[in-house]
Amino acid sequence: MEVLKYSYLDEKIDEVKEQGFLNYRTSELPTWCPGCGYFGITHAMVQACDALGLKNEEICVASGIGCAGRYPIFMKAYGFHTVHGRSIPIASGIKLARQDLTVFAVGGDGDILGIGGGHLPHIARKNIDITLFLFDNSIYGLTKGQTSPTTPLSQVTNSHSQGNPDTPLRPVFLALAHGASFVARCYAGDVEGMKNIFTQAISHKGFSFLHIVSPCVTFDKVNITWKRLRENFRAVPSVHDPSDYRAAIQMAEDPRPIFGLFYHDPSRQSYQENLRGKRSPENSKSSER
Amino acid sequence: MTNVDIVIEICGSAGEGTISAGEILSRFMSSQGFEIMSFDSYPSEIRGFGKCVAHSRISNRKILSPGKYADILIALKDAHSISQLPSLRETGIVIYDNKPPNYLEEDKSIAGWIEPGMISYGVPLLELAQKAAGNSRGRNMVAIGALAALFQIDDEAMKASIRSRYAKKKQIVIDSNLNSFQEGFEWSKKNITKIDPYTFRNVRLKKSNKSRAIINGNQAVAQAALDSGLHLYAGYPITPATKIMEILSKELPKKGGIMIQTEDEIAAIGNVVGAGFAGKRAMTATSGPGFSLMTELANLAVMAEVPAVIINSQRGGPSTGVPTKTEQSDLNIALSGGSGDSPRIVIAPTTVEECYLGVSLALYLAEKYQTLVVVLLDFFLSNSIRNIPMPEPINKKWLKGNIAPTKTELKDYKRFKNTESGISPRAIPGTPGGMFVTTGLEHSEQGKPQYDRETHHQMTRKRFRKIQNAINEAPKPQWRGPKKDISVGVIAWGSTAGSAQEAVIKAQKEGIKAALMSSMLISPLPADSFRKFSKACQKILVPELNYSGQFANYLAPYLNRPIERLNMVTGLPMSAEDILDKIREMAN
Amino acid sequence: MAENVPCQHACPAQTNIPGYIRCIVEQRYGRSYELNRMVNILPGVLGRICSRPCEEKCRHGEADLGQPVNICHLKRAAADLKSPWHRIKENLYTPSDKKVAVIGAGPAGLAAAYELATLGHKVTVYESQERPGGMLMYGIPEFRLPRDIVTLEIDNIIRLGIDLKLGVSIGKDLPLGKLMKTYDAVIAATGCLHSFALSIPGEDLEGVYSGLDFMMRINTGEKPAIGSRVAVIGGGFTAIDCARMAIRLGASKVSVNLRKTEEYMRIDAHEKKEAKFEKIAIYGLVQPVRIMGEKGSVTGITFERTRLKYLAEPPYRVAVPIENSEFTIPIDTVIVAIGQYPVTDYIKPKLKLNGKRIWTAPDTFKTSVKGLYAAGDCITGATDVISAIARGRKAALEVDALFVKHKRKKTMVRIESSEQTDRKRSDDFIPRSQMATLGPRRRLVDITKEVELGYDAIAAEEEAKRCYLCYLKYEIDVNRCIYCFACIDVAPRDCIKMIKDIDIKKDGSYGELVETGEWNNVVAIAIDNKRCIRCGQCLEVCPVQCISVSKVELIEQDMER
Amino acid sequence: MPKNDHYVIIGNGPAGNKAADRLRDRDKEARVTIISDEAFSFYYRYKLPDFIAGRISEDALKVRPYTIYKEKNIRLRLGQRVERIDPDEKVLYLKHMKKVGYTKLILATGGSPRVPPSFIRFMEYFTFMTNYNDAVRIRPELQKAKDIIVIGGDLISLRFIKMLTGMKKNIYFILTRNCFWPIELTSRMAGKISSSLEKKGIKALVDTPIAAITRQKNKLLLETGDGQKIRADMICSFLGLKPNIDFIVGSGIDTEKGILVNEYLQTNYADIYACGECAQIYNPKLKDYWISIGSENAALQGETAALSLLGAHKVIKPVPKNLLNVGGVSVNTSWWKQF
Repeated sequence: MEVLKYSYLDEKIDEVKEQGFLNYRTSELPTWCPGCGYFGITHAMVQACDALGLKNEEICVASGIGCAGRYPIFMKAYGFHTVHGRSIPIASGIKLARQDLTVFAVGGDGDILGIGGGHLPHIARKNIDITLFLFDNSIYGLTKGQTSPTTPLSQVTNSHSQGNPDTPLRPVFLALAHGASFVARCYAGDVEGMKNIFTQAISHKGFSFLHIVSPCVTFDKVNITWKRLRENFRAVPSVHDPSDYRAAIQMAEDPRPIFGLFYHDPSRQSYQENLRGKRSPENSKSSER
Repeated sequence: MTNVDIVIEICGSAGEGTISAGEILSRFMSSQGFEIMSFDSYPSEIRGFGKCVAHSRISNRKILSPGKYADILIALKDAHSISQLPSLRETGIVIYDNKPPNYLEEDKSIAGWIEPGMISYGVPLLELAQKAAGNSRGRNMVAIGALAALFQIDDEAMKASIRSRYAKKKQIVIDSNLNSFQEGFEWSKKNITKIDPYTFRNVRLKKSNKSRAIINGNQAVAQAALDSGLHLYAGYPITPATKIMEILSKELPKKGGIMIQTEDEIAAIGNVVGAGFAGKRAMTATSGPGFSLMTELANLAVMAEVPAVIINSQRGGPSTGVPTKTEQSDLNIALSGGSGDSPRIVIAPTTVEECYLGVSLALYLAEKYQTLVVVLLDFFLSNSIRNIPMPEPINKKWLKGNIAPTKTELKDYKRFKNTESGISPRAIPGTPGGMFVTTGLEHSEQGKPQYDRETHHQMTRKRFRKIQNAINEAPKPQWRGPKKDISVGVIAWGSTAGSAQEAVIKAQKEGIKAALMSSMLISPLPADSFRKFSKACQKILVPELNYSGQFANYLAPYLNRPIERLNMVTGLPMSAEDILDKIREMAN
Repeated sequence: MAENVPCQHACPAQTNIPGYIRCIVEQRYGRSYELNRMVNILPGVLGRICSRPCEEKCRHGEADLGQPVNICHLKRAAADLKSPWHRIKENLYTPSDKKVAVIGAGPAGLAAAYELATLGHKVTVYESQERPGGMLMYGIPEFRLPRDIVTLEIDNIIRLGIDLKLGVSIGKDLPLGKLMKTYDAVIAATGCLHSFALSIPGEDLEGVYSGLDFMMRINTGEKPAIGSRVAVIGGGFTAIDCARMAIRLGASKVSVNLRKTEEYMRIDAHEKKEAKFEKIAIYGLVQPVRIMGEKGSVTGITFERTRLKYLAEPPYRVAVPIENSEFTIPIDTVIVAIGQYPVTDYIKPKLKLNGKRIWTAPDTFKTSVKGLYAAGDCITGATDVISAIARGRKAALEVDALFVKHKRKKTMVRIESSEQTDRKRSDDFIPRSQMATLGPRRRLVDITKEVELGYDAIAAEEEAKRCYLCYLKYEIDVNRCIYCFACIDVAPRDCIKMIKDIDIKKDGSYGELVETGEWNNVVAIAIDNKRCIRCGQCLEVCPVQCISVSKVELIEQDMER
Repeated sequence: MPKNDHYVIIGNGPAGNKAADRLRDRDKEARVTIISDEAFSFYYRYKLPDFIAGRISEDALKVRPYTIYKEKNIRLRLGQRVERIDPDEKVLYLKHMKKVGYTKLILATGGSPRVPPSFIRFMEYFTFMTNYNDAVRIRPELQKAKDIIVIGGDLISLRFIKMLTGMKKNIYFILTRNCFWPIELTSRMAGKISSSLEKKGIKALVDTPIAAITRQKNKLLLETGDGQKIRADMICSFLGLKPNIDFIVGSGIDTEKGILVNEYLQTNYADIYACGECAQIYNPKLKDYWISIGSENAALQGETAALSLLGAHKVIKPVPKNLLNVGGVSVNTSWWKQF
């Protein structure tokens, strides 16, 4: 009888070991609810780091509070689990202090769009070279299911038992409006796609905004669920030109979950470049807006 | 040769150049070899009708306090000046515009309020300004010119000073200012008969002033930051700290640093904490309302053991309060603002010199002790221009404070190792093998969130313990006056210390055995020194510019004795006279 | 594979157990029967008397998982419930000119004959008894195995053109040498017909029977005389059969006496339960010392107490008598059923033996005599029917390989992807359905009446639904997995693991999954198919649908050369 | 001995408690833990009938208060069931997915109600009363019941009957000789018992086989082998106890009827001991394996096991015959011979 057991797994294990993304994890097991989309995001992030060959010690991750805020604890890098809503300023501080570091800001929807919402326009217009991972599960998870800035209208939550009365924010639209130079939306279940976008985002010189849609498996069983995301998932059309701002805006207005790279302006100078005296309005498309 | 000690106040509306006139005067006088102490008080409105007062004390001897009463009041705006009159000495001099464009009612003209014993000189400020430059803007220069004429100030030297002040401006600006000055000077010389005793002529001055700097507290702060290797300044404009940002905006990039103006104070401290985490020196400056916003992230710096320096130039509070008045009412929030048991180092310079020293110390202590350092200035100290000796070069040790982990320590790296001193070696991002997570959650030695009672207890102790050693690194508290049998011991902090010193000296002259104790380092408190002082005193007085006696309250448990308080919240610096009165009262 | 489908691996014939159980759920009883028949020519028989090594290994019987599936009962259900017009499916090969003789029409011999016949060879079976079936016909009591079932299934074998010569005893009626010359190959499947004796004083007394002898006498229509107090010595199937038969023959007190303890009895729990139900006492830690008698018949038996002794190499326990611990109990009949050994004296010249058993070269079934093969109990000692069938079949394939010069069949693994899990989690909580049995009194009324009454379609389906279908292999696609633990969270037991590696054993096969709790070592989240109970929960919750199900079956394929 | 020794005792009965006390007396440092799947404290089992009758309170059942365990520093894990023993790894697996390690283990699991194979098919109709939980459960049922059938013949059943007569119940007693496990009553003894019971107005049937039991409305109908039909509200089974060894079989610890131990009460593992009703001891003097019943024996064995465990190598001896007068018949409660 032929031995057939884990041969598939065995190959995969070797493959995974070769890939080396494990080097970007800490020994701590993530504490998110099983099935949480954040696992997917995390997985794609370490894979992107691996793909780019980043050195652990040269990665700094600043996060806020909330489920997403726990992220740095699970990533082998210099991590800073900060206070609610402030991952962007802290990440910018790190980047401003240390041009040589790769800096991630990580936060949830409440973190980045709610309490820390004021920082988003400014990081976008300043174009400081950090990568912002917005883990958007459209709910306040760690405080047990209250309405967040992206909770769909009329969804029943623990803070709005009669349904959410607030119109949700549109993060991608916002980022585009604020002038972010790299804007993408990802789907937490699509590791390959995320990895691809993350790699581009991290390489982008300037602020990259990554809106990552993830279900909250514990507090939203109705609206943004794995099943619904899987079924409605649409990729950005292949004909879309990421440098086309107007097309990006149009897509961002589309209520359907479109995932992919919306907008990328590689020519825009980062804050640091601007500081270095390369200020020239002609170079920047954003000045047109 | 005579001695001089003259307080000049220029009072006008915002936008009339009141402050710049005061500045020009102070700088010039300082450059002439006078000791100066000047500060401005201005409204939060930029234009319009807010009252501005440029206050300068000019003397050939050491100045310890701004002086309670003005000797000379230049009234650029009558309405404001009337309200400023109470601060004029009974025998003071008022220079006013005697040809305003409109007729003023009796009670709306300063001249109508001048008390008997005061001297008033009317100068057609507006008319002369318009004559000199075609507009009203030069009124301040006209007034300065008049001043120079009246009190025998070297006009040529002053013109040179004005020229250099506006050196970077267009020629027309320089010319209009100079012309205005000239008009005022000449008109006054020609038309006014001097009947007062004040003069700046024939004053005994120190030989050389070359190694001296004429700076205010904010400038001292900025300079200290530049000299201490500041890499990042993040700030949001707020009176009275904005000046620091403005200076650093210009100077920091030259040194390879970055000044970033953020969207709010939260982002500012965020940037600072981020940069601190990244291993660079960073600071922000703000005032009470901004500091309130910062407390959360300031607390994070404490918990996460990240260096961060906040300069808080205090103003009247609470809330937006009195933005352009001085007060010492942020002590409580500086000491313990934020949630939880949040130990931090608090430094309160008492003079402009100490502003320089204090900030360089702050940056060092923050880096070494990996925590939040708050430098408490106040409106007065920030804006008080002093002529100070060039500061000593910063202690080299202070330029490099971080204790990096050794290779052995990196093998099993515990970022928050509970060492004997409480200081854990800190790996800077980029250090291979030193990866760690720091968090605002209570954490284990490795930095992993951990909430058990033992950890929280030990880590809280560690955070308190580690800053204790700062007492030995900061300058010793100053004890001025007799060492024993003190009848009234004054303990003062921040800018009030100068006035207190003056008061104590005056009291001693009156035969009262008074002494002063002040410390730049407020937290951790050099309690031993204070206790020693307290033991030598029959009575203890703590004068401070707040209503609740924050420092006295802070001190009370350390001294464990009754403390007399002198609390004033007038928006003005504490004057020596006020303290002296209290000392007298207590001595009897 | 072995650990993935433990029942199939435990089965000496490697019956596709999940496969045929699944067919029962689908009510395809005929298909179910045929799946059995591929490797086991007597499903109806085995469905009654199999020793059920599979059930011991059934994953459903693992700790915390309840009781094993009644695999054997289901086998019988398939045989019982299939259509009477059921079509038998045979894979027939081109006829050859080779002739093979099989000695013995017991399970091993029949299996070998059947296999050779389908492969196209001319087969003659010599049987010394009057009826074919060997122990099925003569050893096993009828209340466990109705004879019509045996006859029917044997007929199905003989129908293939097998020449069955009954009443011919090789060595006595026909010398082996002649057979060897006439046939291209001879397979000896003569079983174990000699009983071991206790070798203690008193064994020759009247009222002392050997177990096999006792059963054969009954099955040939005799009624051996027994007293009211019967002591059976030994703990195997024969011992229990004898004990149960003794009860039926009117004994009032029957005990089964073991040297070790019940734990070490080599029978399945079901038999033990039935025996106890029939009030048969099982005594452990006793060893007979002598049989007492008066006037030539048994009056009592003296035992001594034993204790268990642990032997390290191989890890095993033996019973050691305790000194001075003899005691005697009064007894009328003693049945000694401590094992059997084969008859080999018909073979001349003498064969190489393995103890009392025929020696065969490993895995080839070749004896030391050229052209003579041996299979079944005569090479292994008395075992069970399913083992005998498996060995008979393998021996036949060896013989075939001799003719064809290569192996014609090979075992392959077929992997089919499957969309569904074919089962619900709630099925895991169905209790094991007991098979209805005759009441105790009716058992005594007609002693040949089958005790077990079989399953009806509903009971069979319920029981079949319990099967975890271990042939389904659940696998997580590492490339698509997001390591979210959702599957681990819903797992019914520790079947899904965060692993850092797989042990690779010395022989190159895969060992245990190496678990880790350190995130930076979690190479993969993997389903441990050894622990997996195929409940399908993980499949349901996986957010990225990276869990696949595939059906892994062992199939026999023709080997092309 | 290292200070981190952990002595674990499974079973909170007389044997377990005695063993725990003794271990604690002799070794002040070690951890001593009693694990019991019963949630109730150590109690007098023989008082259960009185408790069911409502004559005594719950507190009167208790042998000793919980505070004693604290004083003695004995960890009491109640309501926790040991599922599996791994004697090689020295780990116990508890039902609630917990592992407990030990350095020495004493098994004092006692017995559980025994149902002879011939009665298994009637099990669903039987009510058992062997532990506190059973007692609490049947207490209200029993208050309501009028006609009660008692099957068995062990000591506690006689006490139970005594209790029932006090409650003015209609009692049928089916004395089943071979159920006084592990020995059989002789017919003389059985006869004596039944006659003494009948004097008290109890209908006693000796060795009557049961043909069928069926449920009819609220009543249970019992048909005997000789055609009698008895209607009852409850059928209480007292068919003796069998050692609680189900979770031990297959672990590597030798068992037969009970846990096989030597005269030091040591199992085939040097660090595992067994005592009380679950232990099957070979006694050279009696030339046989024995299983004891009764709390006195259990306590004695508990003590012996503890001492042996601590290295004293104390040999267990049969206690002097302890005769109980039950219904006029002397019954030996010390050592029951197996056959």
